[in-house]
Amino acid sequence: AAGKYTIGISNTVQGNGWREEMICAMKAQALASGEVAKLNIAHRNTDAAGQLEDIRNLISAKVDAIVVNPADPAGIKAGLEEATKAGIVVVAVDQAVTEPSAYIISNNQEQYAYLGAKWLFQQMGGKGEVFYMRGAAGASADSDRDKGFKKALAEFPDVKVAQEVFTGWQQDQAKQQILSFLATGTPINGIWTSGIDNVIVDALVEQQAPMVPVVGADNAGFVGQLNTVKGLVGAAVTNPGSIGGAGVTLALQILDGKKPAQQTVLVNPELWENATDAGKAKLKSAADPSLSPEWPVSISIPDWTTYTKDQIVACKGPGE
Amino acid sequence: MSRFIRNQGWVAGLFALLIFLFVTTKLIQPGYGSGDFGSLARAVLPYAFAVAAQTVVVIAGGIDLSVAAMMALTSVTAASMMNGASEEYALFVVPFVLVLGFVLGALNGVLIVVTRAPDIVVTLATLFVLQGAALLVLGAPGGAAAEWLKASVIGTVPIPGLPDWADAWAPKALVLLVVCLCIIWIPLRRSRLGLSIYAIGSNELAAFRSGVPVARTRIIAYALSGLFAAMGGLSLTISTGIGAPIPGPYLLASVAAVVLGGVALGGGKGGLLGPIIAVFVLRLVRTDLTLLAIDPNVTAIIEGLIMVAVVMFGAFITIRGRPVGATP
Amino acid sequence: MTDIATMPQPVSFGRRIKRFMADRPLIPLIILLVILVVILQILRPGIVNERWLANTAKFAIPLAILAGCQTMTMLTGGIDLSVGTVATMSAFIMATQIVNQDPAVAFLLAMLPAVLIGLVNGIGVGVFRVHPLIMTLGTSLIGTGFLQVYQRTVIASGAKIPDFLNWLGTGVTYGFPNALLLFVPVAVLIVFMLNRTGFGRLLYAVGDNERAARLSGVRYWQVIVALYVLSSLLAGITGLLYIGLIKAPSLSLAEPLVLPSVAAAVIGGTSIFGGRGGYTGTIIGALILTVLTTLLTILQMPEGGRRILFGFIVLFVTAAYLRIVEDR
Amino acid sequence: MPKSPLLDATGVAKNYGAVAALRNASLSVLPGEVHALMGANGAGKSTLVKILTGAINADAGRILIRGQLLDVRSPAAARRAGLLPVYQEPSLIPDLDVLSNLRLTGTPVEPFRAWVRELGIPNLDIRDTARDIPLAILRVLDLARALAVEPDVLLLDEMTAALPANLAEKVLEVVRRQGDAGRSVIFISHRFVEISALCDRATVLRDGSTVGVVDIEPGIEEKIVEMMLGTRIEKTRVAARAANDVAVVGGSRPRLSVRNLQLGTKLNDVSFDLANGEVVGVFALEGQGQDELFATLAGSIRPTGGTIDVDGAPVKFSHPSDAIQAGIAYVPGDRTEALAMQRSVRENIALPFSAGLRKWGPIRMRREQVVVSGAIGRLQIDTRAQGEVQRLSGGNQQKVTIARWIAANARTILCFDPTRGIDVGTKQEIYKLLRELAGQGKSVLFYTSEMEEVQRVCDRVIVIFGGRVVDTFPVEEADEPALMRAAYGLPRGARADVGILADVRPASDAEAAS
Ligand SMILES: Nc1ncnc2c1ncn2[C@@H]1O[C@H](COP(=O)(O)OP(=O)(O)OP(=O)(O)O)[C@@H](O)[C@H]1O
Ligand SMILES: Nc1ncnc2c1ncn2[C@@H]1O[C@H](COP(=O)(O)OP(=O)(O)OP(=O)(O)O)[C@@H](O)[C@H]1O
Ligand SMILES: [Mg+2]
Ligand SMILES: [Mg+2]
Repeated sequence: AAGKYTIGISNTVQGNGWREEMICAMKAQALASGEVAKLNIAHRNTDAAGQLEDIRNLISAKVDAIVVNPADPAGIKAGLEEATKAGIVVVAVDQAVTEPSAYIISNNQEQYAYLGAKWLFQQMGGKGEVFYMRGAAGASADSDRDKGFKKALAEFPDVKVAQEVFTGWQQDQAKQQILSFLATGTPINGIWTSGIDNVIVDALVEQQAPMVPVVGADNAGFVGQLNTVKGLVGAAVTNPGSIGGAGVTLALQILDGKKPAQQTVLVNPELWENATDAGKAKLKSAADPSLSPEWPVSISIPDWTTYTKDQIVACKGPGE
Repeated sequence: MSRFIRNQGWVAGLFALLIFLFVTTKLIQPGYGSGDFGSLARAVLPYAFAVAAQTVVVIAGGIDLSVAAMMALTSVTAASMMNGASEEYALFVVPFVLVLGFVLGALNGVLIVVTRAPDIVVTLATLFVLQGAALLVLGAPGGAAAEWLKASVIGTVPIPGLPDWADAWAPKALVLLVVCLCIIWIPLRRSRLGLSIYAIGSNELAAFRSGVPVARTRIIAYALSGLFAAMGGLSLTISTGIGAPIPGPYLLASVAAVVLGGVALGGGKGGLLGPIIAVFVLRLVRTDLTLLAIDPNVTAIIEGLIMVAVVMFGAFITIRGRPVGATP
Repeated sequence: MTDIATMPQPVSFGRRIKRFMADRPLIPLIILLVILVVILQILRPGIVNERWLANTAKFAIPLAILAGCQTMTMLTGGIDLSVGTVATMSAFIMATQIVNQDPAVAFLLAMLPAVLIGLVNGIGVGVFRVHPLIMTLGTSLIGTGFLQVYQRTVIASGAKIPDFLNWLGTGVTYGFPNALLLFVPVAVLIVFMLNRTGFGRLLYAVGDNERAARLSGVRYWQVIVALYVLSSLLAGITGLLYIGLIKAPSLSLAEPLVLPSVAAAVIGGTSIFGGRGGYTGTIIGALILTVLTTLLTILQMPEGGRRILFGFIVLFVTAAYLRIVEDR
Repeated sequence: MPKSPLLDATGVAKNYGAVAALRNASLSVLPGEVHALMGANGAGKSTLVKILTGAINADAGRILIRGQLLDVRSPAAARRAGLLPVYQEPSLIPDLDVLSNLRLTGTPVEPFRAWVRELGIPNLDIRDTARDIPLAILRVLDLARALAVEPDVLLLDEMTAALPANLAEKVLEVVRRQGDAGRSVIFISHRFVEISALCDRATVLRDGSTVGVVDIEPGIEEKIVEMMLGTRIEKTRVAARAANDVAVVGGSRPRLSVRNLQLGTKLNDVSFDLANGEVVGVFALEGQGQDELFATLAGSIRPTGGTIDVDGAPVKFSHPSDAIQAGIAYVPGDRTEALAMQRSVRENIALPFSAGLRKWGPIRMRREQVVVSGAIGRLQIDTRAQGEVQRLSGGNQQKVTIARWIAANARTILCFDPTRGIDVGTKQEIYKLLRELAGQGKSVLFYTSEMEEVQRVCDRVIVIFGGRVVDTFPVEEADEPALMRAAYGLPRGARADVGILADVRPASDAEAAS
């Protein structure tokens, strides 16, 4: 490739659609920018300590910039600091980090939960029981979202949490949980999910349970369901995996000497619902049945990514 | 001499592999130096403690599935205790957490002895219990670590009488690891207790008949495992500055390193040195894969292949090296 | 020489019951299961209905089949940690290949990695004598790597769940899940195989005393290779069933089933050291775990508390079962 | 005036589920006495030893040591009370070297070494791992370890069963001196020669109860047997046939023909024939290559040279299944090597039926049942605890290993010390069985550590020394002095100069040996 930079990438969750899309967006953006000679990707399942190891290895590999999806905002501070000291540009995507020298381009997780929950509670008429299906217990993204959910809940005093479960962001676990819950016969008025959404709709359909409003993420499968499943009212809150591509863009800008005005850029989520005609139209245009159902449909972020759909789907980086 | 080769041959081979990997690393990245070695030592730290924890119980004929969960619990406990506390308070936190690990480990042993259920079930159950406890201590990653603790793994140790360039290759993390392991392992290995641990792993009935207090020995083995795991948990808190309630990938890694290190799953055989070298090998392979910028999806394949290939090779030479006339 | 000890002792009622249960280890296990169901019904009156039963069966079936893989491999003193990866691979390949391929071709392609991984496992364990835990862990890493590489080639083509699998996975006929149509024959076959075929006998014999089996003319590697291929095939079929149930092909679809499958086999009375156990117990073990998961889902308590409770119940169930079955 | 007993156990009972291993056993041992504990297989001898030494806990019973009530709850407690056992199975930790094994039990090293030398093992390396040491030596080390701490009561459970004659002799000598030194020994053995040479009194167990205590005196043997078995048994001398009969039965071709067999340094140039209908004995001291010879013929090890012909056709075995295919079955001396201990008697016996790939399918249960129960009946296996072989007594386990090949109808059986640890009654049965098999045209290669067995069953004897066949005797000439001389590698006709072997019976002055 013609580029001049080597960019290191560190990610600590493997095997879920969102993270795979993020990696592909990074590759596609690196390729589309034409500025990157090589990507050096550390992509595996590990914890903050493991991510520190990866970051230090990337420092040893003498990359020019590191784009990192942090396992924890505070836990990798030492590694990021060392990277900056070594003259490496550090960009955190998806979540913030506490290291002040790092640049951050992040989805706003608290806002993500707040937006969806608020819409859901409005749909429920401001009262009733909600089934609260969280992510993985102990994960920082989950606790951020919990803050947003609780904030919305506080605004609707008549909405009660019927049941709170942790899906571990696992499809099978979530499905078993919803089925068990449905079998109890407890009436509910809405379901909030942390992105494990299409199996929930499946379960409602299979069990011929009364359809209640469901909030999920903009995963291709769920967006498709919002368009096609009869009687389903719901909303998809965007949480683009393509934020990874944006992170690469930001890193390249800094390397080229175009520092952004602020250290932190927040990409705010949008909410697409099928309760109104305008919302329906938006969902229709967003739907993309050709994508893997686990992939978020928002495969690009305006102003931040320049690759084409073919490029991200091909999932090839420079030199591949 | 031949006995040395029989007993230590595997460890020596592993060490040769490690040296080979260092040479390879230097070839891949000519700039690889003492600072990078320090990084390696820090990366090794939690794995090494996890593997030490696993080694003790495997030698005693058991297996501890709760190692990683124990590390998570001790890590969040330490991190939440030190959160907002004074630097001196950490002087109390460290021994407290170590004792906590020791006691919880002993509890594993007691449960195994009392319920008579297989080790694998009991520690699977305690895996959930410890994970749950970790979540109760800290619902999300957080907490803090004392600055002096964080500093204790950064930089190098000036060793009197050694030139500076040599000191640079003695990172604090490595020295800390060696000291912590040796303080426990060497006296243990020389004691009757150590022999008893090997004995119950080798043949429990024979050990019992030789007058070994089997139950007590098993409990102590698990307690030591808990202690090592607590060290691992502390090392996590020290290196990240936080505690995370979700266990890291230390369980399977510890089992893999134990086997790579020449400790028989089944008990009675092997030592601590082999597994520790195995941890270095595995971490260094990871470094090399990153330095080479190998496609991340392929790295999983390579790591799996290396694991299988090394163990197969070991099995192969034992099959070949069997003296003529021995019944297989 | 008259003494009370020589007279036929009156056997107490409690002892008689205990002995009765010890001879039929399934009964206490079923009783434990029923107790759990009763607790569930007390906590949430009305939950135990036809629909709940069907759902429980649906989720217990894939777990029970994978636990069957563990049972068979554990009988020989092994374990198969690659079942999760194998099931995931076949599910993912099926869902992605069905888009452009004939169903029969897609099916064959989906089962191909299962056969390969089983074969490699079998050769590693049976010929090279690699410890099964390491061997299957290694192949599962390798398999995951390949799956990720494969995944990148099919991002554009999307995925589809074949209607038949959908019907099998989620369908219910007269209140009975259709999955039973697959499971009942499989279970009968496994039980028959273990008890009434030469191959089944050999699994027990090899696990109990490999040398004795060898002296009786058994070729270890044949048994082991056949076993791991069979285990992998079952895992592959489970993957197809599971994708029909979950309907979301992900790269970690069946991984969460691995530890529970081991637990189900162990709770069901199969020894991880080989030579002892059977499949009927395993099935109940899988049901117990599934019911337990439900129980914990509907309990209103912090996640940490739930996990702690889960751990303790697993421990209690296993210990209670052992106590009842052991005639000591 | 009668001395007061050192150890006095009464009313000991132990149940395993439905099986009563001991009902009402009592045992009283005087200071300085060598006391035999006798009983048929499964009578409960080992169980009693385990109870006395804290390895298992009794359901009922009272144990007095020097008149004091003692509750031996663990092996460690028994040690403190001065009771030290040598169990029927080796007790060294397999993965530790001998020295560590000594440290583990707190055994002083120098006395141990002295005893080991005394017991006829001059060059033991105490850095050797126990796993690598042959079974017979391990047994001796167990004994030396017990002796080294100078226990008040030494309990020896079939100590000599797995020993070759030379080692057994040393053991007996040492044990007898224990009695002289004022220490008591409880001695379990199925060999009357040993009992009469060694013991002062005997306690006899039958079905878990003590049925009598007798003084050992000439002629008491019959009475003990009667008490042990409850009935009188015929002690017949099984008639071996003359060598020329064999040739008639077997035709001209030998069943098994071994020529110049070579295996590393263990076997040099071993040649012999085994005809159809013939029982050939193999006699050797410990470690002369007999283990390797049997393992080679059984297909367990590949020879490094030489040929094996079966029915005149050359064969090469690369796996025991090849040997089995050729109709050659191997019964190892160590039953733990041959049995799946957690499986039933039936499965153990039927195991070879499923071995081949072709036999992996459904089992014909009824046919199997018939064949298996035939074999069980033929060896009179006590099947009360048949659900798991490990619950059978040692002797009954041994029978299962033979029954397997009776059921499989093997044409040639390689028996490696098959009567090890088997009671007199059963021994007779086995001798008869082997002769019967020979009568049906089958052939048997029979290694034994007991010389008198040679004369009871064999047609011919080959003697192995240093991995070579040093002599072959027709049975008539195989008297014990001749065998022993050959076993030490001394040529025939050189008898005058070897005083050591004037009489192999330990009863006579073995002291003259040194
Ligand atoms: N763990 C056990 N479970 C069930 N039954 C047992 C167990 N151990 C021993 N028995 C039974 O107890 C009886 C006595 O066994 P023991 O081993 O004491 O016999 P023994 O007199 O030593 O016989 P041998 O001369 O054959 O060694 C036997 O019937 C045996 O089957
Ligand atoms: N499954 C079985 N159940 C009961 N007895 C059996 C079984 N299989 C074999 N036998 C018995 O074992 C003996 C040897 O049979 P086996 O089938 O091993 O002989 P074989 O010479 O190998 O025959 P083939 O070459 O036809 O397989 C026969 O006496 C037979 O009755
Ligand atoms: Mg016995
Ligand atoms: Mg015996």
